[in-house]
Amino acid sequence: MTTLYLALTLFLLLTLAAGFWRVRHGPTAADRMLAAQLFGTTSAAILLLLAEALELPALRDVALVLALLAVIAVIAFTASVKTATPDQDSRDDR
Amino acid sequence: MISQLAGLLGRFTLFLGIWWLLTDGRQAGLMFGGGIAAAAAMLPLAIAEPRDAGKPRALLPTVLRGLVLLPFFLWQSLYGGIDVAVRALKPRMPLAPSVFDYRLRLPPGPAPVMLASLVSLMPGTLATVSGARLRVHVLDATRNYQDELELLEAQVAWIFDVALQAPQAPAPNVWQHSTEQDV
Amino acid sequence: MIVSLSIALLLAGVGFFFAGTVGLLRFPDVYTRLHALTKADNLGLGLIVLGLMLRAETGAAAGKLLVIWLLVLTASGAASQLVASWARARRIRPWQG
Amino acid sequence: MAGLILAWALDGVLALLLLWLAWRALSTPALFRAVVLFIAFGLVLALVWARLYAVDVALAEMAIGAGVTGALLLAALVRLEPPIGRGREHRQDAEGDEV
Repeated sequence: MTTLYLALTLFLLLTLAAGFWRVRHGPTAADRMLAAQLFGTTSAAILLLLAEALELPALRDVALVLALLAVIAVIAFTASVKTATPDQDSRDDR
Repeated sequence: MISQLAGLLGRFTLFLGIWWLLTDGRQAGLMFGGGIAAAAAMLPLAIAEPRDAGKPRALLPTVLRGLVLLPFFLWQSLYGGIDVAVRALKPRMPLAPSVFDYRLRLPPGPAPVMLASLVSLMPGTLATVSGARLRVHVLDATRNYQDELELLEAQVAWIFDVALQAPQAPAPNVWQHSTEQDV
Repeated sequence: MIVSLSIALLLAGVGFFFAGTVGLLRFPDVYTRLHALTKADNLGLGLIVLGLMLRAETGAAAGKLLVIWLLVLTASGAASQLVASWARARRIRPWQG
Repeated sequence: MAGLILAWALDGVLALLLLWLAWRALSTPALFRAVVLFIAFGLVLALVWARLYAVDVALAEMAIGAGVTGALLLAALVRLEPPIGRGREHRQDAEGDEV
């Protein structure tokens, strides 16, 4: 069973790494932020699987904190709408 | 007075339940948690504005009604996930996105935001609140989404215990395609 | 029986994570990518949570797993609305065929 | 045996990912990308702590590194002239094709 958990963790880690392609290629800042959101959800799943694989139930609390805090970065990011002027040509933001 | 007491008890139960979950059901800290939960339950009494006193916001009934409908939402989100996963994995990637406005019958407040979150879990739709409307981005423009949206809206109204109003302005046509103007 | 059901749920969950990442990489614009993230990834996490809940030691542990999932659902529902509004405020037009 | 190989593979991927992210976050000229990479770095570092059985450190790293510091850096970036998506980030993004 532990082997299965480790294998699934490894696979999730690889899909997380693949998400960096989106951080690199954008094209808009929102796309890069989306990739960060993907990392948050995937990390939560990885932590839950690690909690079983390593028999460390306390890792679930880490996942809980992650679930609470991962969204804060997105909120801070979108708060830029109010301070920055609306950008007509945001497509060039690459 | 009675409703205030009921609200107090409801919040206390809710917070104690959260404490129980967070401490993995251990008995040791339960006294401490009980005190914290009681203090947190009384907090709204201390900071509530006077005009709210007439109709206290019933938190627990809303949460319970939400839990009643939770299985349905989760079941629908299963379809949503399968739908988008199939679209992503098919080599041809069948996408025909479109944007339209849905006139809300819900009063402003938390309910429309909840509706938009739920709509985003349903198959093929993604919503944001913009004033008295919901701006809905769909993956498959050939499908009609109106019935699903109306059903969801009625369910959210039930969860929040609010009445649905008639949609505002020239309303027989609930649909208005707006892909050209500002999206 | 419970074990194989749990394994099936875990595998399905990881599969949806894979599909979500594929969607994030392949879909043509920010709105369609949001579709992929909010639906596929949350479902993937949900299935993993269900699979682990079947093997949880206590009821409270299972409840905590469920709470984690509901929190992630709520958070990503809010985040997807925020990102979509941000993109709209920046006049990013949706991709159309 | 298979479990051992898997554990090694997992540790290897984690370590490589962490180093690569640290390098990218430091060397990326576009500030917004650097911040996103830093948030991702915090997440992966928290996973590394978790893998090392250091649950408390993982908890702190998750909360402070990935959550709060990322948000603070984004807020600081917004306050810098010019705002995200224009001028500096914009130009550098267009010029330097590297991440």
